[in-house]
This record gives sequence, structure tokens and C-alpha cells, in this order.
Amino acid sequence: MNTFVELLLNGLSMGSVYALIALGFVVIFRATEVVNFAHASLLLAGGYVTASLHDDIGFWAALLVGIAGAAVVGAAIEFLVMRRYRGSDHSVLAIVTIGVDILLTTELTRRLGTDVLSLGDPWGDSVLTIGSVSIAHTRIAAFVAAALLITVFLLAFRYTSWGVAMRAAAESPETAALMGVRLGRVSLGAWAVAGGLAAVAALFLTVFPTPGLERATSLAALKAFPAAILGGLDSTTGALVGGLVVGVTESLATGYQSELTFLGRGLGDLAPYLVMTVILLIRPAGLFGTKELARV
Amino acid sequence: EDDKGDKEGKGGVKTGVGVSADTITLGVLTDMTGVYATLGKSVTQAQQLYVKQTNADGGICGRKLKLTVRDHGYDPQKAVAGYTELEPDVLGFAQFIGSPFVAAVKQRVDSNKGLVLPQAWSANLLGSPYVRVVGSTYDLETINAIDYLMKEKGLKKGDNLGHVYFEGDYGENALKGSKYMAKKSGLTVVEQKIKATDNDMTAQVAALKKAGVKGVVISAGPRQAASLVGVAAAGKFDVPIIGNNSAFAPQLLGTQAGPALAKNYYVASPTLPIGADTPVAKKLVADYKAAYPKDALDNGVQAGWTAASVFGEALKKACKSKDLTREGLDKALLTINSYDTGFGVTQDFSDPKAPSSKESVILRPDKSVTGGMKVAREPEAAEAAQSYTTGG
Amino acid sequence: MSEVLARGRELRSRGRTRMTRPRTYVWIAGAVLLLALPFYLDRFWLQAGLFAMAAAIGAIGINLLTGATGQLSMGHAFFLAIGAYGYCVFAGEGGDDGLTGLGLPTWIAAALAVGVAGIAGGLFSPIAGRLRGAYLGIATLALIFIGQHVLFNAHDLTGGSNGRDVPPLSVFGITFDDSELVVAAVPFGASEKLWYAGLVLLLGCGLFARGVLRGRPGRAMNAIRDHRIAAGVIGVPVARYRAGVFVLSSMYAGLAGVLLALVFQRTVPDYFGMTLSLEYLAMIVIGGLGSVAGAVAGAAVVSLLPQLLTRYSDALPLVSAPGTGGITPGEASRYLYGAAVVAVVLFLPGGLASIAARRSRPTSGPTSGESGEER
Amino acid sequence: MGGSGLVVQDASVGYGPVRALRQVSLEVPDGAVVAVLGGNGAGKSTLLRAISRTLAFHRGALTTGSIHFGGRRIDGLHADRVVAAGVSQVPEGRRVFARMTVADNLRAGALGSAGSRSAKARALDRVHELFPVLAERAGQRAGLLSGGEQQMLAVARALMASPKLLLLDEPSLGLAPLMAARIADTIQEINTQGTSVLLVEQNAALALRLASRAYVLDVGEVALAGPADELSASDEVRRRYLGVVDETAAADASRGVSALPVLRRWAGRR
Amino acid sequence: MRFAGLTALDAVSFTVRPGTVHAVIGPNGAGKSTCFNVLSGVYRATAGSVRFGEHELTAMPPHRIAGLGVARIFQNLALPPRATVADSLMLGRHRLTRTGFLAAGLRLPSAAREERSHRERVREIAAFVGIEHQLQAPAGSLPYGQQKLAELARALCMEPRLLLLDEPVAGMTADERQRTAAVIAGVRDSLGISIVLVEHDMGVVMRLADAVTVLDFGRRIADGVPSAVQNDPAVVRAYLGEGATS
Ligand SMILES: Nc1ncnc2c1ncn2[C@@H]1O[C@H](COP(=O)(O)OP(=O)(O)OP(=O)(O)O)[C@@H](O)[C@H]1O
Ligand SMILES: Nc1ncnc2c1ncn2[C@@H]1O[C@H](COP(=O)(O)OP(=O)(O)OP(=O)(O)O)[C@@H](O)[C@H]1O
Ligand SMILES: [Mg+2]
Ligand SMILES: [Mg+2]
Repeated sequence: MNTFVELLLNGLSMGSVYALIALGFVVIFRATEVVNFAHASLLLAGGYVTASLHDDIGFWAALLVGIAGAAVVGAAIEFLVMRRYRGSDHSVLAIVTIGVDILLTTELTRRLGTDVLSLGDPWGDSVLTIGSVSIAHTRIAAFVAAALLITVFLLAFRYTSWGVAMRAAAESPETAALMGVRLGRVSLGAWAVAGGLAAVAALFLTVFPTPGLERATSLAALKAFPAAILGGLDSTTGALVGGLVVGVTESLATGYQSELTFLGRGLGDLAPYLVMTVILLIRPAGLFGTKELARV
Repeated sequence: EDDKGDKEGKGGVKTGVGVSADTITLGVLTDMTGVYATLGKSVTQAQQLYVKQTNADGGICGRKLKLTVRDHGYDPQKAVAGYTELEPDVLGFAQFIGSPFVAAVKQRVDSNKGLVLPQAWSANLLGSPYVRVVGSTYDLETINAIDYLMKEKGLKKGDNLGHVYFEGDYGENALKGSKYMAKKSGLTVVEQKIKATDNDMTAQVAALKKAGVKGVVISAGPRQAASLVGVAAAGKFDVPIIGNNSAFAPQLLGTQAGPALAKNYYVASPTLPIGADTPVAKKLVADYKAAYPKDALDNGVQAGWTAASVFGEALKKACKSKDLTREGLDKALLTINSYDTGFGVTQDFSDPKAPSSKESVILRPDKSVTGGMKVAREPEAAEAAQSYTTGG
Repeated sequence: MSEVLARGRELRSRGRTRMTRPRTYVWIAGAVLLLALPFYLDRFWLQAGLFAMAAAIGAIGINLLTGATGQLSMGHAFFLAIGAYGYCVFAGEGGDDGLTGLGLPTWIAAALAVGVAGIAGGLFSPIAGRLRGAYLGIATLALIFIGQHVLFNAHDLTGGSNGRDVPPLSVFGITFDDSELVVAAVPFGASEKLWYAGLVLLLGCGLFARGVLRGRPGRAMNAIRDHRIAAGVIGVPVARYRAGVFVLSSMYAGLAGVLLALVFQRTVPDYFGMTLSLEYLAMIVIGGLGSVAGAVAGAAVVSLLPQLLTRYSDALPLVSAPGTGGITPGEASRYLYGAAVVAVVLFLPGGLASIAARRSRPTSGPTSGESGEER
Repeated sequence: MGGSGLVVQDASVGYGPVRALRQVSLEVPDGAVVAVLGGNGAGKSTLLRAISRTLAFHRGALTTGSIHFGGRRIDGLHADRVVAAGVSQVPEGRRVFARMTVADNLRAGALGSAGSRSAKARALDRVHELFPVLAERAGQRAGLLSGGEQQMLAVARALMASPKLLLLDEPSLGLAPLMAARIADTIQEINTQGTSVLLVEQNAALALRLASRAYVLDVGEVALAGPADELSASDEVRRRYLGVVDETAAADASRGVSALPVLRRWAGRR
Repeated sequence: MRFAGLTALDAVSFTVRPGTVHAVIGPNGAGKSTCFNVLSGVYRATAGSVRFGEHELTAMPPHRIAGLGVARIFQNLALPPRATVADSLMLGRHRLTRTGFLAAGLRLPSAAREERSHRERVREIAAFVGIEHQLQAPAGSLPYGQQKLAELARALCMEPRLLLLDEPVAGMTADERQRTAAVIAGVRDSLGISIVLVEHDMGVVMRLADAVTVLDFGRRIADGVPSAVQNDPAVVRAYLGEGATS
């Protein structure tokens, strides 16, 4: 029983990290309708900056710089590359991000070399134990951070014109421009924000229970795909819920692996995709995504 | 194939593919940009070091050694392409990372007889006289590891043993070992299969806890090991944890997981650690530090070195018998039956069906020593290992 | 190769009479060259070429689906896997190390494998039919993960992580293996023989796809991509067409898989991962969405570039030997590859195919960007 | 450039090879309503695109000429800057943000305006009283609105920015007579409030009634220009743009048919 | 016809006599296009039925309905912007052609023959509508009015028996309207197919329509011959507005 609770909690907390990553996808998708494969390298960038600075300037400062750094990288990607492609087909843009990702990842992994860097977070490996159920402080922090950030974005999207501008720009650049939307700014902002979010996510990806930042860290970004999709690619709430669903599914699928042997072992990262597929069958635009119109 | 027609080289030495009057070219198919980058980097650097030194003291058979390196980034297409490219121009391969790829070219190896020393210790690679695994295979290693847990760490008949292993050749071969050992000594294995992308072992620990295991074997990467040990420690779940050779990297000792690892983690290794106080080891450490000051001294270094020196030894023997052709090299290798690479374990290559040794050393992490490993149990092969027929 | 097809395309778009003569010469020259290559190139190059041909076949397939019908698919690698492993299962001799194999004649096995891939596509198409755009794309990613899971776990079919041997193809008494038969003093190994098989297959697939795209089905596919509802109202059975295209493109993938397997001589599960799928997307984007020539050109670039970069990595600028802290050859080639992907799309909107199109229409019209696309 | 308001001086526009405008000059004095008439492909929309700097989205470009607004040169600005300068446009063919709600469409309309929150609120109220349906449907996604409702939304959206100069590309397109009349009144109203209007309209009668001045474009060139009433008198305009009123359906239809190649039934039908 | 909350069509019924032009008019949002969407199978009527000759259309998918010879043009253009007009028109021939994947892929002579004969017909129709010189242009680059004509041509290419026109003359100048009106009349007379016409230009409606149905809020408020309807007070109040007649 309390194994279940433990797995559940762990799933939720891991899920909140995924939610953070997914949020990054969502922000960019909202503003540009591009599926951003370069998010993985943004993660790495943010983490790397934080990791390499925390010794000198302390963790929190380092984290801030890391966030800023990743934001700059994101913005740079938009400014130097994506901007040139405005108006092209979305799958084309997706491919471009792949190219960018290859470049960035190669560079960052080269710098990382064979190291495993710690981000010098204050939580260490301390855990909170209630009864026989224990959960790492880092994970509680992750949960809080995700909840906070996502509410912030919900509010931002609802109560500032930013969200409207984003969606307008995404749906029809020309018409948006006619409304006085500064296309450049909107997408630049989106990429910067995504970068910042990636940095935060990187933090929680690399703290305990994972040993630290190293070249394989970025692979975790993949886990956010099903999260972002099953939540609905253009919905912030979706990102949160999606993240949690993925986290929990994964955790349970792993924890009860021995009960699920008939499906073959190591279902861990397959399960989220199965759940995603089922959800998409029922709701083609994800749980919270805006449905596609059927009117002529 | 065309220059296969063996010629009388200088010094009356018969030569063939990859051997010219003054150089012996060896291929290296490594991964320095993909998932095994960490391993690949160390191994390759160590082997380049070996080559540099051998050439410094005159090379082998009056010829200089030359490594042609191809970095396939663990991309099957590049790997196979790399093999196809190098095979016609090299005598053999001192390194080949990625056992699926080795398997992919195995047929061709058998037909062109070019010796391959894979940097993988899977029993599935055995059986070909031209693909030779240096040191004990994962399954044997695992058997020895469990043997250690039982002899020293109070794991006993009837207990549950957790085994966290990678999907793929490495993990599954190790699992063979633990299954065999379990059968032998009345344990029950609780399997936890993971993937290289899983970095957080919380769920696995929870599951193992639930199953009430009394010890854990981990056949995965360093990260997974670190996470596993860390989570277990944090969750007051202190059963002994032992990993295969590839499940540790000294870099980990610098991270959060460091203390926990030092406290309750063991590693089974085919040879003494790089930090061992054998002359060879000391020299290697010194030279490597000198050559690559920035890089960590992990087990990849001595794995690479060992492989290279085995290749070198074989070449020397082949040179004695005046035959540096691929066949000659192979014959030479088969005559090597007690070669000490300088890391405490003697290698025996006389039987193509078996790995060159069945022994494992048990190590435990220790920040203070070079390479972060010190010996917990001297080289030894469990009797279960003796009776175990590899690949079976 | 791509050149030839590309020009072939123009042959249509420009007036025949004036253009035909030079074009046909190019055709003949290209053909002769391609036929002659095995006598001059060594195995590495032939193998690289074969990888490219297989990729091209697969790329044509996904271009029918994603480029022409607008169904984004990241699951292409899954169908390649089905082709490759399907062939092994059908053709392989059972028994050896516990692998199932039906031991059918290899050419039948190949055909069956392609068929199975098609069926798999058909089975997935109901799901595909409900989804759109990025959602479809990432839903198809699920296929990859399922595929990987099966490849690693269904040992007796797939041989698990180390894959299984690929029985050499043999048709009309020719066996495409390394048993050397010497032609004009040139030893013909697997690659040499497969080279011709590859050429034939690729040509066939290319022409077929072009026929489809130019004809009635092509128009219907484009209509579905551009305005689904309208397409229905105009009389296109949308669901059936989407399914049809999905099946067709899966069959292309399957065939590509078979060819790849034959070249590899061993199936390696790691190969059929997400990266491969993305590479196929990259191919059609780089080459030009919706055009056959584009797919072929893109495939050539994406599959050859990394191999060449690796081969000549030592010669690349500002690389230094591993350990000296500089950029290793491997890294350098990654940089170049990434840069190439970005650059090609940047400087050739509409893909490589648009070069051909441009040349044929120097006064680039308002939509010249897309003129590479067959619409 | 003494004359503030909008001044277009011999502007030429090309879409790649296609020449859409040739040396077009036109002026919209402050507070005036100016109409532009012209057949299909005359270049009306192109003209508006040139002013609002959205040609680039159609792979078109202003090749010669200059455009000033309020004495300031605006060709060369980004579209969004033009909006900021006080020019907003109702694009041809509705172009509502189909996936956004009606309410959000209206908010999007207000993005460009410098106005205060309260000003925007007032604009919104006005729009709602003009087009009650938009208030009812505030929560519905714009893509689901009927054609005419979308047209209303498009106009309303432009009004939200409370611009100095309003460019209308066929505002009455697809509107019922009643609604068209209401749009006309609206145009008059906002004009009296000081917004000048450049009106492209196929419903020439309506356009000429509203406008003080009118231009007639023909294949990219200004064919006629002058005070609205003069133009509406000219029989060229009467024939081509006002349509010949006193003709019976039958006669007209038959004339058309005889004028056209008759389409025979298709033999190939099985 | 009902959408979350609002009723777009409320028990509307009318009959179109073969070979006539039947106009459906009404204020914006009255339900005219919805009515078309129901007829052409895009929406499924919540209640009631649609019959076409001996066929029951109510539950049919769009392509089947199209297969029976029901063609329509859309109120908001639905032409692929990058495709050439010719290809768009050929798409109209889809229901009349047979070439499948295999035939097209293998370039069977039958396919080629079919293609040729139908391209010929497409040219005829384009000429008839008056856009033959635009055939090779990408539809997106045509001015709005001509895109409307292209849509009309595409609908004709389906050789329909029932033609649904949603605001065919929107965005045209007066003389272009007359010309288009003439084309429509020509279609009716020379092909004798029935036409349902939705249009806000009363001039055109009066010219063409043989019968008129007036919708408001999804309900039918008038029905009859044009002249009668035009002077129906309810219609004037709801739709035309005072003095706006003709
Ligand atoms: N994107 C484009 N690419 C190429 N040519 C174009 C493009 N848009 C318009 N044109 C051409 O420019 C000319 C003017 O088009 P425009 O749309 O301005 O006419 P218009 O007066 O608005 O017609 P309508 O009254 O039908 O809207 C036409 O010949 C048209 O073919
Ligand atoms: N899919 C839908 N979902 C929700 N509401 C819809 C949908 N389709 C139509 N409506 C509503 O139904 C009503 C009728 O729409 P319809 O398009 O039939 O009007 P119409 O008569 O064509 O008006 P117009 O003359 O402006 O085109 C409108 O109020 C519209 O908002
Ligand atoms: Mg216009
Ligand atoms: Mg309508």
C-alpha cells in the first residue's frame, strides 16, 4: 500500500519536473506553432551555466544567471535562426530546431566532457519521511516551483495582452501584424521564456536523486513530449496535468514492473506514450488543448 | 582484399593487410560523441598513450604502431560504415565500442580474420577466434559480485536479491549471471529493467524495498548506480549494493551521491583498479595524468590500456614467429595463456570460446585514492564462476 | 541520382519539345555513370550509396505522407523496422539460437515484409485519421517507443539487443552475398550486387511515387492537406485516402527497411530509434516537401553527409586529436551536420528540389519558394 | 508633404514578376472619407497592403514611390509600427483569428492602440452596441461564426484600436443589406468623430454615398479620380460599378448567356 | 441543427424543383450556410431529413453526397492557394474519374487517357466561366473575385445535378456580378441543373431566382416567388431594411 503511495508521490514530483519542461514546449508552440526539438539543448545550457558558476557566486545567484543565460540562448536561437524562417511550414521549422539542437548539444557536451557536475543546490539528499513513505526535498521544491511558475503563466496568459498577442501571431502573422503585434518581439520573448523555464527544469533534473548534470541529462526532454501533447500543446494547465500524468504513469509502471512482466519489462518510458495515445484517441487535441475547427 | 596476398616483409617477416615495411595500422571504432562518450574518450586516449610509448621505445617488430580512429557516436550506420572503411587497411581493431555493432560485423570478421578487441564484456561476443573479449564477461563478473555479497555481506540462501539492469546486451548478459548464481545458491532474483535514459532510481528502490531484497546488483551506468545508492541511503534502505565494472565513474564521488557511494557501494571489476600499486598501474597513472591533465582516471583508461597491451603482446609474439599477417596474429594470440597486463589478473587467450579470465576484483569507492577505487577483495573466481560455462 | 530525377521533373514542367534532347542526354549519362560505379568504387562507397538509396526509398514514402498529404509522421523508423525484421523472420532459417524463422524464399520474404509494413500502417491509420499536425507527429512517436520495446523484448523474433543475421537475398539464382563472382576482373561482393538491386528499386519507387503525385490521387492528397473539409465536399473520401497514403508510405518504409537490412547484413535495434525518424523528416524538408526528387536529394544529403564527415573527419578544419582539449573529429562532423541542416533549409526554402525548379523558372514567381513542391 | 493625412505618391507594387500597381498616387486628407473603386485585380487590396506594410507577407514589395502619413514617411516601417502610427486595416476576406474566441479577437484588435484601459473598455462597449451578436457570442470561437458575423467581427476588431486612419477592404462583403447599411452609418459616425477612412468597396453606390472623394483603379493604375458626386455622375462609373439598374432579370440573363460560350452537357458521363 | 446552446436551423423545410434557381436569403447568422453544410453532409442534422431525388442524404458522409452530384462553393474561399487553378479544377473531376494509386503509380494508359479527356473538359468549363487565361496561375495569386469564379468552376467540374452557391458574387463589381449572374443563368439553362443560391445582393437574387426562401434565426419566415417575398413586411423588417429594396 504505502509502496503505492510512495510511487504515487514520486510520480507526482517527477511529473512536476516534466511539467516544467512541457511548459517550455507549450510557450513556444503557442507563440509560433513550432514543436521545439532544441529544448533539450536549452536544458543543458541552463544547467551548465548554473553548474559552472555556483562555486563562485553561490547557488541562488548562479541559478538566476543560469536562467538568464538559457533565456539568452533561447532568444539567440530565435533571433539568429528561427526569425529567418517566419512563414515557413511548421514541420520545416521543427526540423530547423533539430539542426540547432545538434549544434548546441555538441558544443555543450564537448564542454561537459566526461564530467558529472553538481548544481550545488541547498537541498542535498535530505528526504522528508512521513510514516514509511519518504520523498526527497528536491522533489518537493520541484513541485512547488512547477506549481508556482505554471500559475504565473496561467495568469499572465489570461490577464495580460501577451497571451493574446502570442496566439494571434501564431495563428496568422499577417493579421496579427495588422493588429500591431510585434511579431519579432513575441517570438523572441517566447523563446527567451522557454529558455528560462528550461534552466529551472534542468536544475530539478540534475539534483538528487539524480547524480548531477552530464551529457545525457538532456535526454529527459523527450519525456516532456507526451506530457505536452496529452495535456494539449497550447495549454499551460495541460502542461501541468500532462507532466503529472506522465510522471505517475512512469513511476507506477516501473514500480509494478514485476506485476506487469507479461508486457515485457522496462515499460517505464513506454507507458506514458501508451497513455498518451489512449487520451488522444478520446480527445484528439489533448486534455486541455483547443480543438480543431470544423466549419466551412 | 586484393593486397591480402601475403608478402615477405623486411626482416623476413611475413606481412599482410595493414602492415607495411615500417608501420602497423590498427583500427579504433569508438564513441566519443554518443551515449558511450565517457568510456570511448578514456579508452581511446589510453590506447593512444600506449601507442605513443611503444613507438617511443622502438615500436614492434621494427615497425611503428598507428591508430586510425573513427568516432561513430553510437550510430549503427556510421559504425558499420567505419568498419567497412577501415577493415581493408588495418591489421585489426584495438577497440570497438558497441556490442550490437560488433555482432553486426561478426560474419565479416570471421571471413576476413581481422582481430577485434571489443570494449564490451558480453558473453554473446565470444565464440569467434577473431573477436576476443579481454577479461571476464559481465555474467561471470556478476556471479563473482554476488559471491562477494554472500561471502562477505551476509546475503544468504533463500534471500531475495535485487538486480537492476540495463535493457540490452550488457544488462541481459549480467542477468544471465545473476540467474545462474541464484539457481546455484538458492536466491531469488527480483528484476528491475531500466533504460539508459532513466536517471532517477526512486521507483526502482521503492519496488525493491517492497520485495524486501537483502542485496542489490546493478548492471547499468554510473548515473543509475549513483542514483540507486543515493536514494537507498536517503530512504534508510541499507542493503549492500554492488555494480558491474561499468557501473562506476570516479566523477561521481564529487557529487551528492559521493558519501553514500563510499559508504555502501561495491564494484566488481575484471582487473585491479587503476589506482592499484603495481608498477604498470603507477606508470600508467603518471603518464596519463601527464598526457591528459584535464581528464579523469576512470576504469575506461585501464580497460583501453589493457586491450592495447594485449594487442601489443600478440604482435610481439607474432613478430617472433615472423608472421605479422592476420592469421599469424591470431596464432600468436592463441599461444598467450598467462599474460599479466600489470593489473593483477593473468589473461589466457588460448580458448576462443572463453573470456580471457574468469576472475573479478571487488572494489569499493574511495575519494582519497587515484581513480577513486580501492580493493576490497583480491582477484578471485567464485566456484560458481569456475563451473559456469559462459554464454550458456 | 537526385539530379537526374530532378531534371526528369522539369522535363514535365517545361515544354517537352525544346527541352527533351539535353535532358535525355543527362538521363543517359547519369544512368551509365550509376551502372559503372561498382567497377570503380570500393566497398565503403558502395555501402554508403546503398544506405542512401534505402534512405531515399523511405524518404519518398514519408514525403507522400507528410509532404503531400500533410500528415506529420515521426514514426517512420517503426515501419522501417517492421520491414527489416519482417524480412529476417520470413526468410531466416528457424531454430538457430532460438530465433523463429519461416525460411521462405527470400524474395517472397521481402515482398511479405513490405506487405506487413503496409498492414501495420493500415492498422495505425484509424488513430492517425483522428489526429492532426503536431499531435499526429508525436502520437506517431509512440510507435517508435513501442517498436523499440518490442525489438528489445521479443527475443525469439528480433534476437533482442544484438539483433539477428539477415539472410542474403537471392533472386533469379543470383545470391546477394559475399560469395564472390568476378565480373570483368572486378570481384562482385554483396555491395556490388545489391547496388544494382538498389538502383532498380529506387527507380521503380521514384517513378511510382511521381505517378501518384501527378495524378488523381496526388491531387486528392494535396486537397486533404490544404483543406480537409472542402476536400470531402468535393468528393474525396478523406478517411480512406488518409489510410491509403499511410499504408503506401509504410510500404515504402518497409521496402527501405528490407534494403537496409540487406546492406547491414544484421538488424540492430538501436538503429530504428527516434533519431532515424527525425532524420527522415529532415530528408524531406531539406529536399523539398512533397516532391520525389526532393526526397531523393534530401536522403542523399542526410545519409551520406555524416558518413563522409566521419570518414574525412581527420581532415576537417580546426580539429585536434582527442584529449588535446580541442574539437575532436567526431564533434567537428556533428557541428557541420547540424549547421548543414539549418543552412540548407535557410538558404533553400522549398528545399534542394527548388534549385531545379528555379533553374527551370528563372523569373522566380511569387510562389517560387514552393515551386519544388508538386502541386 | 504639407498636407497631413495619408499621401501616396506614385507607388508601384510588384508581386515577384507580377506588376499589381503602377505609379498610383492618392491622398486621404485628415477627417475625410475616400473611396477606391475598381474591378477584380485592379489592385485595391494591393494598395491597402502597401499602406499597411503587409505586402511582404504576400511576397510583394513596393518598388517605387513613397507613402506618408501625418507628414511622416511610413513606407519602410514595420507593419506594427504603422498601426502604432494610427493606421489600422480591415483586411480583405475577414481574416478573423478563427481559433480564438470572439472576445479575444476584440482584445487582439486593441493590442496596437495606445489607449488607456478605460478607453479600450469604451471602445468595446461601442462595438458591442453596434454588433450585439458579438456580445452574445463573446465566448464562441470566431471560426465558427457565420460569414457575415465574421465580417462584423473584422470591422469591430479594427475599431477597437480607435485609429486615426481606417483602411477598409470591402467591409460590406457578405453582409445583409440591413447590416451593410449599419456599417455605412458606423463609418459615417466614426468619421464625424475625426477618424479618416480609406474605403475599398465593391458596393459602389454605398461607397460613393459615404465618400467625399473617390479614385477608380484599373489594372493597377488610377483611371479616374475626383469628388465622389462627379464620379457617380460619370456613366463609365455608372455602368461598371453602380451596375445598370433598369434592366430586367430575364433580358440580362439571356444577354449574358448569348454573350458567353454555352456549356454543353458533358458526354463522358456514364 | 443545433450547436452548444444555439439553434442554427430550426425545422426548416423547402423543396427545390429540378432545373430551377432557388434562393435562400436571410440576415447574417440566419443559418443559410449551416443549411448548406447540412445539405452537403459537413454537419449532420440533429433532426429532420434531407432527400435528393430518390436518395436520403441525412446521414451520408460528404464525399458520398458529392458522389451523387451535389456540388457547392464555399462562402469563405476554400481554394488551395499554391495549387494552380487547373489542378484545383481537376480536383473537381475527382468523383468522375477512377484512377487509383496503382493506376496512377504505374501510369497505366487508362489513367493517361482519363487525364487527357478530363483536362479538356476542365478547359471548356474554365472558358465558360471566363478564367481560362488563369488556368496555370496559382489560385492564391488571383484577386478575390476571380477566386470566387474559380470555385464556381471547380463546382461545375463536378458535373453536378444540384449546385449550392454560397454568395457567388460577393466581392465583385456590378458588371462582374452581372456577368457571373449570367454564367449562373447559363448553367441553369444549358445544363438544366437545380441551383440553391445564397446571396445578399438582392439585385442578383431577383434576377436569377425562380423561388425564394427567407430564413431568420434558423426559422423560415417567408417562401415564394421573388417579387412576393421582396415586399413581404416581415422580410423587409428582418432583412432588407426600409428603402433598401432593389
Ligand atoms: N500574392 C500575390 N501574388 C501574386 N500576384 C498577386 C498576389 N496578390 C494579388 N496579386 C495580383 O495583383 C493584382 C491586384 O490584386 P488585388 O488583390 O489587389 O486586386 P483587388 O483590386 O483587391 O481585387 P478584388 O476586388 O478581387 O479584391 C491582381 O492581378 C492579382 O493577380
Ligand atoms: N460549428 C458551429 N458551431 C457553433 N455555432 C455555429 C457553427 N456553425 C454555425 N454556427 C452558428 O449558427 C448560426 C448560423 O450560421 P450560418 O453560417 O448558417 O449563417 P449564415 O446564414 O450563413 O449567415 P451569413 O449570411 O453571414 O453567412 C451563426 O450564428 C453561427 O454562429
Ligand atoms: Mg481585394
Ligand atoms: Mg453563410
